[in-house]
Amino acid sequence: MLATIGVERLEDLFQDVPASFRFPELNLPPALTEMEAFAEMQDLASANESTHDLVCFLGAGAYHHYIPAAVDAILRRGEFLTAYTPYQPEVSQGTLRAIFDYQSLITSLTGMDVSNASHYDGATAAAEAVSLAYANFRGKRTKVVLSPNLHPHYRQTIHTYNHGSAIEITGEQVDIRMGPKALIPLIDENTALVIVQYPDFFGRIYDHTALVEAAHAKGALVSISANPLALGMLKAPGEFGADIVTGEGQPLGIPLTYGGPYLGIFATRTEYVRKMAGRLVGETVDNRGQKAYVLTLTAREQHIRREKATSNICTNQGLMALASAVYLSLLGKHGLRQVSELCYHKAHYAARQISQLEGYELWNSTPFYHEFVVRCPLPVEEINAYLLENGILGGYDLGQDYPELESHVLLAVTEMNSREEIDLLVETLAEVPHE
Amino acid sequence: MLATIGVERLEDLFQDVPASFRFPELNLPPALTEMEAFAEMQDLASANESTHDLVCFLGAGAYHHYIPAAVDAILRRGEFLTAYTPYQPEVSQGTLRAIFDYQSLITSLTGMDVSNASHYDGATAAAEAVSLAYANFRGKRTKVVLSPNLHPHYRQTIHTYNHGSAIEITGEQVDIRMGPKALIPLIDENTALVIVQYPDFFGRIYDHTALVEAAHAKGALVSISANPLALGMLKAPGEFGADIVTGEGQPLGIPLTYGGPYLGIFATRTEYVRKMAGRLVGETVDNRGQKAYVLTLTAREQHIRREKATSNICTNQGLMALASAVYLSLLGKHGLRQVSELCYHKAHYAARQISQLEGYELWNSTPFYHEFVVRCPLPVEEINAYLLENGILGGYDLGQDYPELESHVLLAVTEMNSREEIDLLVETLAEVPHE
Amino acid sequence: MNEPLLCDLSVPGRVGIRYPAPDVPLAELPAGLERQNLPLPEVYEVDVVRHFTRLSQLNHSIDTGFYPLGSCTMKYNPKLNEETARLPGFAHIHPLQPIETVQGSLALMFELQEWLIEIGGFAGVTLQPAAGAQGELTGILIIRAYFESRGETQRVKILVPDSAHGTNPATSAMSGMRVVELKSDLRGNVDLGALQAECDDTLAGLMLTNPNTLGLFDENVEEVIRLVHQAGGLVYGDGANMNALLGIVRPGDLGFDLLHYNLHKTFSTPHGGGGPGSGPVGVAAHLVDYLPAPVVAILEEADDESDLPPLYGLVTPSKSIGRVKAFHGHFGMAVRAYTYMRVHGKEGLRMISEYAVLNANYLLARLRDHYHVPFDRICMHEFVAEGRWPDAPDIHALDVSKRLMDFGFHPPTNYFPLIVHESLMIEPTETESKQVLDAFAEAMIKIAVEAHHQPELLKNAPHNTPVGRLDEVKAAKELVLCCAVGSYTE
Amino acid sequence: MNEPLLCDLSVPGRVGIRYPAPDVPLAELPAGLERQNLPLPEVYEVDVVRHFTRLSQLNHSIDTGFYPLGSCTMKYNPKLNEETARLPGFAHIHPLQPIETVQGSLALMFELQEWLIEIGGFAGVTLQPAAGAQGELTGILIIRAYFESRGETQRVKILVPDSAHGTNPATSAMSGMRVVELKSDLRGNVDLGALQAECDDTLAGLMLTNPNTLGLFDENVEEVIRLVHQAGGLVYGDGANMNALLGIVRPGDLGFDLLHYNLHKTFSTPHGGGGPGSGPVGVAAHLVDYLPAPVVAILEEADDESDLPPLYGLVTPSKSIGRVKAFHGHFGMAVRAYTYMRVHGKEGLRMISEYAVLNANYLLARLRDHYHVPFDRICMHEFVAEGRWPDAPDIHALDVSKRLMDFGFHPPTNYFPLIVHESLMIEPTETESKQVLDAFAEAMIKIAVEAHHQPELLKNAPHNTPVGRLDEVKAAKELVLCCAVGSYTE
Ligand SMILES: Cc1ncc(COP(=O)(O)O)c(C=O)c1O
Ligand SMILES: Cc1ncc(COP(=O)(O)O)c(C=O)c1O
Repeated sequence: MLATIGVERLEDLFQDVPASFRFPELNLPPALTEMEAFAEMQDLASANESTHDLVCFLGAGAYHHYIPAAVDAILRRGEFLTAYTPYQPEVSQGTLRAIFDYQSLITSLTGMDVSNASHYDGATAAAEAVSLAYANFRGKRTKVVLSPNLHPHYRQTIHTYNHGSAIEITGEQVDIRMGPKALIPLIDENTALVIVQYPDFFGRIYDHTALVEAAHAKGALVSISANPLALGMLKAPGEFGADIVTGEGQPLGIPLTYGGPYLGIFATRTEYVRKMAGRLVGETVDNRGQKAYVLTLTAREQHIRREKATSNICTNQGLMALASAVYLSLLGKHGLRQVSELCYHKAHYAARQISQLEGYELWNSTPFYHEFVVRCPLPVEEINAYLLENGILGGYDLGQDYPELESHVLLAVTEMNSREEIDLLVETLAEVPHE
Repeated sequence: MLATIGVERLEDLFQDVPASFRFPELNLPPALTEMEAFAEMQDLASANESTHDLVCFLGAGAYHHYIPAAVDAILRRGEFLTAYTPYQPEVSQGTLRAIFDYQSLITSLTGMDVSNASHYDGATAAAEAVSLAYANFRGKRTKVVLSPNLHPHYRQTIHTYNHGSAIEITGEQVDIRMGPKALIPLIDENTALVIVQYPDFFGRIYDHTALVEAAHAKGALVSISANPLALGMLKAPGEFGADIVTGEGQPLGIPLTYGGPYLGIFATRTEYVRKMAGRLVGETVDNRGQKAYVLTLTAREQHIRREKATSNICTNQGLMALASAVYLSLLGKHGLRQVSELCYHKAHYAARQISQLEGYELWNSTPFYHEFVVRCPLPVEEINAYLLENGILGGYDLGQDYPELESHVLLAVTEMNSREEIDLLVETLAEVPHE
Repeated sequence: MNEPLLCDLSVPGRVGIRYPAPDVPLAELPAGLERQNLPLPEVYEVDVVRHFTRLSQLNHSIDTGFYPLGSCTMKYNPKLNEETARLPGFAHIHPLQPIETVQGSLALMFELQEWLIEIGGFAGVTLQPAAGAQGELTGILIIRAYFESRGETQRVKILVPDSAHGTNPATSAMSGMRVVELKSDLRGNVDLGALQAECDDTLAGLMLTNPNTLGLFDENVEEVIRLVHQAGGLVYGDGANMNALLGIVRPGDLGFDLLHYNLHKTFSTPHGGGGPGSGPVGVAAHLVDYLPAPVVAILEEADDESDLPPLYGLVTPSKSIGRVKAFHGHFGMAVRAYTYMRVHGKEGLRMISEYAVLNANYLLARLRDHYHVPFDRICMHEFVAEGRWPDAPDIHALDVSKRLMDFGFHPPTNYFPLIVHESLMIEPTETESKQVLDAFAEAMIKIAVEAHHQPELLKNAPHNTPVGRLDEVKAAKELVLCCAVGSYTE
Repeated sequence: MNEPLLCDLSVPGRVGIRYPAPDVPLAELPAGLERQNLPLPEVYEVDVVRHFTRLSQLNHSIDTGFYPLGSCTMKYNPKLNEETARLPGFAHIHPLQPIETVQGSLALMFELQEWLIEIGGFAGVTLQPAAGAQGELTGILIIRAYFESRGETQRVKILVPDSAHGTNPATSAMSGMRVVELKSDLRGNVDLGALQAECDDTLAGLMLTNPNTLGLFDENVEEVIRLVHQAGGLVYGDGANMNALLGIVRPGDLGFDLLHYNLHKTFSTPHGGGGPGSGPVGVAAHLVDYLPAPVVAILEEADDESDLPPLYGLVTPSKSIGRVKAFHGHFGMAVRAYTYMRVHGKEGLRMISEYAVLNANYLLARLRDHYHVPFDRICMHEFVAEGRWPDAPDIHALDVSKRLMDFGFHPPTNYFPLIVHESLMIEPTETESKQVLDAFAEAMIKIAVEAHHQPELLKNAPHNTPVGRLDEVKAAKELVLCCAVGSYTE
């Protein structure tokens, strides 16, 4: 090969690299063989305690659900796993149709008109909603009303994305005990977007119709960050009149994997599709008269539009979107409702039992989905440490993000938690030493 | 659908079933959902201690080897996993070509002319060798000389298969300390087949040339049951002049799985191919002029020949043959040799170290491969119990099958055993309480 | 379809996986026994993965389409089973581990035995046989041992109906028994007269497939069994067709003395392109002692007081025929089958058979007017039609089969039962939806029309497959059974 | 290619998986908030598995063939990585678990940070960004925060060479910076004159891809960086092309202030049909405090005496720009990339780049006489040819691409770099063998001949793919972006 190229040694190919820095000695360990590497990775993995080992009541944006075996069987298929973004539709109909299926499923689930092919995660999807709204008003509206009840990570991400921009964020100062209506007074003619979460970060479910009406009355858009699994039993955000629905798709068949890769859901109304970030698959025909699918409206995207693109997003979460499409297909109309209700009933059972314990009090006073807040008699850290000793992964310590919620824990219950597990949690909570 | 059929109720379809026994109440538990079943199976599985948890020195016909990740990635492909035997070649070229690859690999490895598409396991493959030989002499030779150094399970299977038939089995009375030459005096003009193992059950490796010559001088055939992984560094049985090579293919990329499914290897000379049991794939062309593959010489098989078939075998070990083909392709010429030698060197290191321990003595005095016999100062059961307490899966207690080898253990060492593990074994053996 | 063979991909020096250097002192290699030449491929991991991935795409499979291959029960194989079988606690245990370390496996095997006992109406089960045919062999060996122990060594005759699968006569012959073929009557049942004629004191047994390979439940099954028993013989059931009978009738209740199950048919373990299977054998009480070794048993009962589970172990029945293979059977298949049974449970098992039979009858009803069905009555889980028409003399069943491939369907079974000419043996299984059945029926009907009006479409079929019809004579005559020797090394 | 959509497969009443009934008392459903209509598919598991299995077969993928898509580094993705990422200890841990319970994960992330620091010559790394583009965003936000903290808020200009990937200008614009395009000189380097002209005190930085998207290592890279630094700006590296530089040169040594890696390119994590990716960012010492939160750090050093390992934890850098997403980045991709690095090690990493560059130059050498290569010098891991000939005026790069499909190859990248007309951006990667490269070269050469003599073969290509060329205008005009509402429920 070197002869064909016309050089003598491999090193000759690197003449353009400044000689003084060429071929640095890397201070790295030597190669392992496959069997050695596998053994090392097994050791690392078993240095973790997984949700297979622990009884999990931790949620706060990532949830422990059952993943049907068929999901991974599809994800492992090399044809899906090792393909690139389907730029060449003639040899990518598999991915394209799967995305089209995904788009169809997400629009159905959210009650919206269109869904993109995915965003990175729930946080960045929420942040992209701001960009859409800002672009929609061509920068003429600069205010975003952000509910304090949106996941703290999502809010932080929105702040990061918009730091130093013209956008001014307000709303987080509102009393968290209030529902979405508390945001209404903040919406004005300069408001581009209102962002709420459904169920909110504390698990509470509110009807957002009035909020949407109020926002629309001022000409503002509303984006709802929803848990897609909750939508199996709860009114679709589309029914509230939301303009944008975002969400974290992890509950739909995606393993916890210490936080990622997950799936950013992004759906909106037809009128905003050209302002939307991310890929979109559309239906068309080929030159043989067959139905076929292709990336469309690419003129929004960075590879065509460059600095005028709606977003810089390129690689997104294709395989995770596929996972959720397989998951939603398997569960379907009945299964999703069933799982959604299982979470609901079990969470309510747990909440009821815990609220009867001395020293523990249910903070939520309004309807909630599968997460709820409990005021504890001790710092959450201490309680969680005791739970962990007993093989239980306790809830999220809300004091980290909300000073007013010190000693409040956010507990999540899913279909994975049997009644025995819930009872164990309750008993163990009752036993926490009050020293 | 019932209307199309013309019955009213589903039960009407079962009128031919005697009413008194129809629709019995089965005394079985109710259905579990997928998530419940998975949890139950996880519980069962974790009630076992696996070779991931224990340091394994147990062999005796099934070995703990590294399985490259690519093997299972191929085996999981639904197109291989959920196809039937390739009776319809036009829609089965995947399986057919993979088997052809397998046949090619096995003939290369064994040094034979042809390989079938697989047999159930090492034991039944050895038993089928008897049938081949018997058929070859049209029942005119009735004696089989069976080395006592063949795996006890294989010998038992041969006995089971031939119980009550005209075949008379001899040879097992020979002193196990002797090599294959001890069998030569037993071979006569009535001998159809001589069966030996290579490396033998005690791990010993012998040159079988003289035995084969002696057998051939009497007109008898010789079948060698070989460990295919050992053939990575050892002379191929074909080079000894063997007429049949059988073997257990498990070491070639097949997980231990508590004993099965494994892979029966069966290879022979061209002249015996029509007497051979099992499926065979041959090369041909299709009506478009393409090279193509098809099951051939089916006139030997039960579905054509019925009671005159060479064997009753139908379903064999297709997927396991595929596993071994992927394994052999990945390792190839260099890798197989390397693994084979790793086992050899590590076993010899272990044997040397153990033989220096007080009370332990190496029984093998001739060359051995990756297994060896150690005389122990205590009953093997006691030693193994102590090893197990220390996380080590000890060797096979030979006293079970060979009374003369009471307190003798058969230890296997593979590439999976690091020097530290071997040293741990040696130290632990040294410590076994001699109460 | 230009995927080369592995041997053509090989390039000296390549390797698909690396191994560590020895961490121990090297031992001397055995003089004179060292291998000089190892002609294996030299390829990279990517070559191997691409090769086999591409090959896989040349297959029809259940995962890609309908597979109504009669007698093979090509039902969908749930993905859950593949996960449970791969749990490290199942996949990575050695068959000779001390029983204390494998109680999970033994418990599973014990439970599976119990399920099969209950489903079949038997008293004992062995999980050892590797496949249906080996189950048959086990059964015949048990029959022989039974008569031997009773001193009735003259009983060497095994009756096999002419509709039987090839393994039945092959097995009997292999076990040194004398095979006598029994003809079927006009309704597809065993011909009682012919049976009676063979009922003498040399009779060892009858191998009966019920429902038989025509998909018909023998209307005289009780009488058939009575006759055999009366003559002192035993009745062996070929349980390949158990998919019709789960929760419908227990063969043991009907009087079957023993029967093999095919876990790879009835209980959804995947066929793997030709195995591995698993062929457990169930036996009535009088045969339990003859089961091959080992069988899983409870060695120490559970102790509820101290909350101790039972201790399971491996035992050898007192008059065991011995081993039929190494170790304890296809445990990996047992895991899959057990998972499947747990997911279906008592009610689910019956539904499996009900829907299997419903689907077959539905297809039969849809095809009856287009294909001749020689034994046309309510069928069980499958039925046999003929792929020939008096007014389309050139067309054979095989042509229909090949043409079906063009519609994306796997053909029915063609080579048996031999008693039907040009047979198309169709078994839809319960996992197919009405949509699929309808699409298949429509293709079949279209083909029946084509057979009359465009016969060349069938004769030249398939058209849309990776390869066309093969020259099978050339394959058998020229016998190329592997890559040329040395082809891996240039 | 008649695979229906999911919505067309739906039949009321079906379900692909069952769930247990509640084992707790039912709670009242929330009044007025209950869902009335859930229009999702109703199908069986077999339908789902078949649907997606069949769909998968319509894809070209690395596992089925050569994929020389320039700038995407479509190298083979070792199967080992898929196994390690699925180990329950990695796949089933919650991102918010107490750090004591996830020391394995944190150790892995810490080590991966260290490897990336060493490979790139940086002082710190964040694993948080989800993909390359988000890495860029992170980088630009860091640059802005850096200048902000120094009071240099007037620095809002980001220079982007005209050869840059679209994400570079898009990112800069998205972060509210002013994008100025820099032209390339005749050898494909940054035009030093043009650069100098922009070096003023509004300069925030330069986004430089090196090797650039022509596959060329900028011959003046040190001077380019010197100029930017001298003007007070920072140099951001788009590390999408790091596959050329592992062990060859460390961007940090050259003076890059920060750079993103694409684990899904350089470090073999699979592309998944469009993600997930992972875009860690490495930064020089002066930018470490600005990294997004959290970063993995050692909270308590290892204690060798008592044989205690270090305690790893998550920390927020002092001047952190904040979070760029929820939780800690794409940990699953980190596992795969780390596995890959461990398997390659120090020597192996350099070999990756050497072979990637060798393969690209070999292909370049083989194609040079048949395709015009506008910047023809020794390339790095990829090169750009033109898919046009003066004497074949109707042929475009896209025609060459489509025709390549007929030979079983994925086409090169077409849509960029924009500075080459009709660009064919070819990146073979190091995992392809000479055989594959030769077969590809021969197909390319054949197509070049066809372009002149049978242009219609190219214009009408592809011929052998599941679908032919698509009507993209119709797709954009009629905008059918999902199944019709309610199509899941008849
Ligand atoms: C009726 C019948 N009996 C026996 C067998 C043999 O079973 P196996 O292939 O598992 O050996 C089959 C297999 O097709 C069959 O259909
Ligand atoms: C040069 C270059 N920069 C940036 C990117 C964007 O990376 P990602 O797709 O991971 O967001 C790409 C991806 O193709 C690229 O090629």
